[in-house]
Amino acid sequence: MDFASLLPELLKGFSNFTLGNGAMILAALILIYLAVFKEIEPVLLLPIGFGCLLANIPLAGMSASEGMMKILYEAGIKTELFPLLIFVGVGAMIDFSPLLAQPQMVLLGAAGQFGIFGTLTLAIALGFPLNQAASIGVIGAIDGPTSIFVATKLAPELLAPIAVAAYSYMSLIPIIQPPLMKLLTTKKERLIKMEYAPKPISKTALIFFPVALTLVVGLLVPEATPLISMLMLGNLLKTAGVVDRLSAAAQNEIINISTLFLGLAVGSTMSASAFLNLDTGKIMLLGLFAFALDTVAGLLFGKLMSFLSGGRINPLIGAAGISAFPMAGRLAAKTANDEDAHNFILMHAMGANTAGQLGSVIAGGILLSTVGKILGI
Amino acid sequence: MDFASLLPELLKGFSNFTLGNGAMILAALILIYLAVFKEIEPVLLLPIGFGCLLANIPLAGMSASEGMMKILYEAGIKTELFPLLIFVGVGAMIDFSPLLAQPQMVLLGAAGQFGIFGTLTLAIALGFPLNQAASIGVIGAIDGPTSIFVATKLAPELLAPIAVAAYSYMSLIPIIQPPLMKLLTTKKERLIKMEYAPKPISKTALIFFPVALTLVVGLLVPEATPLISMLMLGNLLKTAGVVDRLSAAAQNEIINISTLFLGLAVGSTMSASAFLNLDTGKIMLLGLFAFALDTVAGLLFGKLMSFLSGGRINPLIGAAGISAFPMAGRLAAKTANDEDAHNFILMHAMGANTAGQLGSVIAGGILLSTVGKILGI
Amino acid sequence: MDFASLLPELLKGFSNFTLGNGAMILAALILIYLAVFKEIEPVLLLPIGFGCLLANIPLAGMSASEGMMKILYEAGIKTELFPLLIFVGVGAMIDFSPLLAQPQMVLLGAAGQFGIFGTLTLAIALGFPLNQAASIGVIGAIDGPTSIFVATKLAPELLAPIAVAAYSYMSLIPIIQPPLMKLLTTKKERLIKMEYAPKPISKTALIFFPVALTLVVGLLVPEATPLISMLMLGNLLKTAGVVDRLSAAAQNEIINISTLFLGLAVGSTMSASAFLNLDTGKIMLLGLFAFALDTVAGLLFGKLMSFLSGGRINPLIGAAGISAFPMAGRLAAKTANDEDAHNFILMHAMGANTAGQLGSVIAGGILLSTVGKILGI
Amino acid sequence: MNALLLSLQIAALGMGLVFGAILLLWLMMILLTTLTREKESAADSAEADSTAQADSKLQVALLAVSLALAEEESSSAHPLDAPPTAIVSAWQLGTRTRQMSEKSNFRRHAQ
Amino acid sequence: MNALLLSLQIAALGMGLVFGAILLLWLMMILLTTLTREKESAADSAEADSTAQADSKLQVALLAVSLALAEEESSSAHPLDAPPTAIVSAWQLGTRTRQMSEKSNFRRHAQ
Amino acid sequence: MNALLLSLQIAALGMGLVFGAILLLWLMMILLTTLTREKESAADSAEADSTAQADSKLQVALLAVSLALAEEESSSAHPLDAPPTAIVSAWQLGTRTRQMSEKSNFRRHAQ
Ligand code: NA
Ligand code: NA
Ligand code: NA
Repeated sequence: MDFASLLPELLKGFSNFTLGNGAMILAALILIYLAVFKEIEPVLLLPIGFGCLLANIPLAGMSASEGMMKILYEAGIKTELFPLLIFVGVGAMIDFSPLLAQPQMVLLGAAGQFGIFGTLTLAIALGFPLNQAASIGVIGAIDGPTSIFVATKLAPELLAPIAVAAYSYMSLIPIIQPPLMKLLTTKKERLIKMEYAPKPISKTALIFFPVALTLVVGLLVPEATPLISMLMLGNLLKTAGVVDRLSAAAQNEIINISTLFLGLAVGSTMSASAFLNLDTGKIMLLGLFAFALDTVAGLLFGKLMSFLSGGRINPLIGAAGISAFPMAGRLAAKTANDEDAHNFILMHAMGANTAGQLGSVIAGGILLSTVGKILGI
Repeated sequence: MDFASLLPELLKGFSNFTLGNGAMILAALILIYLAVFKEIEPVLLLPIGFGCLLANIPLAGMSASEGMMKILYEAGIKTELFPLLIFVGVGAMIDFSPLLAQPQMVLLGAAGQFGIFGTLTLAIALGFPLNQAASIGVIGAIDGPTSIFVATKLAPELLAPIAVAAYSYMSLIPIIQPPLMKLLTTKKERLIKMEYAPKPISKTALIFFPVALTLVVGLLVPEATPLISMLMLGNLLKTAGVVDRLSAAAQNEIINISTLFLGLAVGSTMSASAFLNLDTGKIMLLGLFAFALDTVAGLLFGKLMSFLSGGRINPLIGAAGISAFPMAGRLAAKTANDEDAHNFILMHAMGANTAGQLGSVIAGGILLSTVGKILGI
Repeated sequence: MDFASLLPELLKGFSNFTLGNGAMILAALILIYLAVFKEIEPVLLLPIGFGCLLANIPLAGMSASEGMMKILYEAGIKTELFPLLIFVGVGAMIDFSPLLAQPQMVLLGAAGQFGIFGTLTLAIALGFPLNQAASIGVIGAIDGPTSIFVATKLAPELLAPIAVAAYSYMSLIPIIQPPLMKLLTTKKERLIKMEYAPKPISKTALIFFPVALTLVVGLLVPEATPLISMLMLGNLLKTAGVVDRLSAAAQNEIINISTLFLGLAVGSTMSASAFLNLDTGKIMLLGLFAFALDTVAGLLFGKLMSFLSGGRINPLIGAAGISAFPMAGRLAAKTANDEDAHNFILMHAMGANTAGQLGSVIAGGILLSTVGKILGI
Repeated sequence: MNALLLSLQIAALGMGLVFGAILLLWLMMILLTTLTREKESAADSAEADSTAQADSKLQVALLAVSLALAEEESSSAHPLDAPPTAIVSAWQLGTRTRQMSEKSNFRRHAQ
Repeated sequence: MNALLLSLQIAALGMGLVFGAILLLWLMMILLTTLTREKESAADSAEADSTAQADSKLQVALLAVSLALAEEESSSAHPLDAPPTAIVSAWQLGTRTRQMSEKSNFRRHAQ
Repeated sequence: MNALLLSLQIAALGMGLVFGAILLLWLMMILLTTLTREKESAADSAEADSTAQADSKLQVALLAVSLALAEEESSSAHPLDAPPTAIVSAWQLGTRTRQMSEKSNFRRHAQ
């Protein structure tokens, strides 16, 4: 054995350090900073940032074949387990009664998906191949697990920038949406008050809703079944009222552990070679475009509904149809309330917002189905 | 690419829907209904029903090779991890002091296993092959994890009907047992009061009991070791009193997550082809027979013990020896109390009931050992 | 089928029982006894003892290729997931502010690692091959997950005795250290009071510390990255203050479940053939030597620092640099307090103790790196 | 430009399908609420209706107040801070116990 | 009919083995309780015995009362609702702390 | 004896590297605390300093008292029994809510 050869070995960490590593570590630090000090989706961006840091320490091997991050990736991202388990927890936190009380709000959940397909088209125009363009488009679902699910199936190589874009912009909703709201609605429209005198929703309806929805969506869009069924399973655990243990597990240990591991595993794919290229920049811009287009489409559809209803619907709730549950719903209600301190449209906005959540998952499934068929996967 | 070919693609969910899918979805809805509205073992039947629903949505692929349900099945059912982890949690919830205070009660735990072997014989007579007959017989263990453990080893193709039968009938114990109790015991017998002046059970005994039991059962019936050892591990975590963290984890996150995933995975095996046949009906009937035979044997043995003790033992506690912990124990006590409002035999019944739990696991191991040897597995 | 052949089958548990099994079961009972009645690291020694029990029940097959214990071993030990996940939880429980307030204390964390390399040398002298000697040496890290991580990489065949030695002696710190403290320090030295007027540590420093440490250690010693990064991830989850859910998950379900499974899996490697040999005895003695040498080196370095600082440092805190967090820190403070009821050096001792934790991980990584290079792994 | 054309086709088809599926969902929701409302006993339905309306108005009013308060408070108010963590119930034990004392309970606790 | 005969043999053998194993368990339990009782100090054993008896009678009486109350109450009573969720203790920290201040404690808290 | 020589070399090299790495950590910590201290506003730094000193002295005093009390108490005292279990916060919901009402908060709650 050559003892002297140990010395270069000792500096291997530094000698293998590339400029790319440095840039990515800087990116990781920025993500961690935003997560901790700006509270931008910290539960996801903090683990993503930390995972990115680890992926760029030379020779640490955590993203290599037997590294911990790679193991988490294989166990939970490649199998899609983590986003689906997160959905079980999210489902157990959603209350669908505002939507069931005003079923017509569900239409806004469709309008808020234009961003997906518009962004897909733009991405194609920018030269992305179809599988990547569709994955970029699904940022417009404005729903983390849906974006991750679809991107993993169609273009896993873009998973990291897509996840980062989806979660970052979701946190920036309060900055992205208000200018568009002001631009596209008149003050008079924003002042519209909506009565909330809903049909009483029975417990039975709330229990059967997740089951019926799983069936309907599953038969219409089989590709959406994993996402919608896990969301609805979580919801059923809550509404059933007889399995509090399982509901609590879904809302706590299952979602917390999955979220931590998902973030680390996504972050660990952020190697310099995969992330530091023009595409990442394009994806960030396209993601922003998707958010804006969703909002615009939602607002315009809200205006249409307002017009058709004879001015009884406040078009602001259209902006809540983009998903980004429950943020967008609250923001729409707050914007109306800012305009008139006696205007409360929270229940309507939350109805549109939960509809947006459903619409996002359905659109994700349709995208998978259509693009999968074309690409022959 | 042939864009027109997309349209049939869109209806694929419906065009692949079979009558069998419809029937199984109906079965799933019935299971969910019973779980939620009749509270029949909801923590298991709700996930099983939901898993069944998912397995019968055409092309959803959740039970297919890379589907989430298949992944859960491979990870937790095929490896037997889920029933064993559930046993860790159950063990941490069992109190063996009534049994240790009255060790003779353990005999009732043996008597309550006649149903296993009687049902095996009947199943053979009805034409089932030995591996399936034994799996059906183990419904008579009247203990979910034991039934699932044995069925997975001997006849995984029958797992779903066996699990459904085991858990459904367990919830129906208050309907199945009372008529047999009335039929087989005289009023005079049911009025027998039993003194409860037990030997004091030291903490030390409670701590060594799970260890000693694991050793004794493990040496006598090696095939029962996984089940009995995990049950006893849970119990040791509780009685030790020095690892509250682990005991809490066993009673909460470990059992909750395993139960949810076990139910989903079992339900996801309920495809029409595997479930919709005469055998399923036979299994349901044989399961009921197993429950009845266990109860009858337990009561008759109780009467024998009553006779031998000179009328100092209430034969009703024999019905608690079937396992179905802790339901059967409570039911026996309640039946005696209904007969005479001053008759309290709960501690004796719980002694017999925990004995039944042990007897069930032992009988399951003996069944595996005997049948495994004959079949050469 | 030959029915008579069933009878020998029935006694197979006993007929396959070897003297070695008996001895190992006795060892398992001793471990369980120490864990439960002497409270020696019960969260680890109880599962280890129980796992050892199971591994020595003949034909139970729990450590065999499809047995539960083997599955846990493959899932969490071979992949190193369990020790790393435990470190996430430990990190979330460590407070680095005493160390940041007195950065010079970090030197004691280096001195407390002499035991690792001294023991390695002694193990070589006793005839152990290098990979085993290094694994035995790492008992001197006096940190469970680090020992398990390194031993699994270099000499998995010695995992069980190394883990047992590491955890047992860690619990015996209050017996091992005081005589050495008395021996190596004068009463005058033990009476030294240390003022605690630290620089104020900002939240920002506490948040950036785990990130900066991961980077520095990761670049210097890539092999230490998995351990140090998971420890620091846990710490970051806590100090960030914006991801309480994840921090709680790390401190509860993640660490509890990993600890239980780690213990069982380590215990299940304790077969008679692997454990009952002279090497095990040597390892136990070498482990004790490692603990003593660490303590001696720490105390001597403490005396040096005391001398260099002009008697303003109490050398007792050197004994806290061995790691064994947080036990050794408390013990040093208590020893000083026993000598003079008005002498409080807890904050200084905890600073040295957290430094020892860091030093142990770094030394473990350096060991892996150096020995791995020499052995060509 | 073929790819762009294809993508426009996908967009049109996709949004059409999304709206189609959502319309079916709308239908399903109407069916579901109608069917389950009819299941509520006819006797107290009128009463229930008005109660529910009152309830929902109350709910809105409460929401309004809380929103307003949140607005006036310092920016660190988290009006919806606590997630609805379900309390862990009796589970196996409890369920079977209940099952024993009541044979045919419809649904007991308002979850 | 060969299979049926075999199954009857299995049943006979199986139940015989179950009873055999259970009898051994009985023996083990008697041994265990006897041995551990002898370990209790002889001094207070008489006292302990009577206390324990009184305790267990009290326990039965309490159970009886609770059962009776549960009976009289509406059917929604869950006398055993709360599962015995262990409170999370100090674990690593706590244990080592204790270890430090007491070197040979037998068992401290009645769990 | 070649192996022993090698092991001595490993020991020397290893401890050297450990000390080297630890020295770099020391440097990093000094840098970190210096940099982050400078970031604190200069205005209240003097005040903060003395407060912090008072605080830390108070902390030491409190620790001393608790240690002393623990000493005098029976050996079963666990002064540090409860692990610092974080309370589960609002998470996703809460964060987004806050994000909405305050656009640029630095850090709100002292964790
Ligand atoms: Na959307
Ligand atoms: Na049974
Ligand atoms: Na150390």
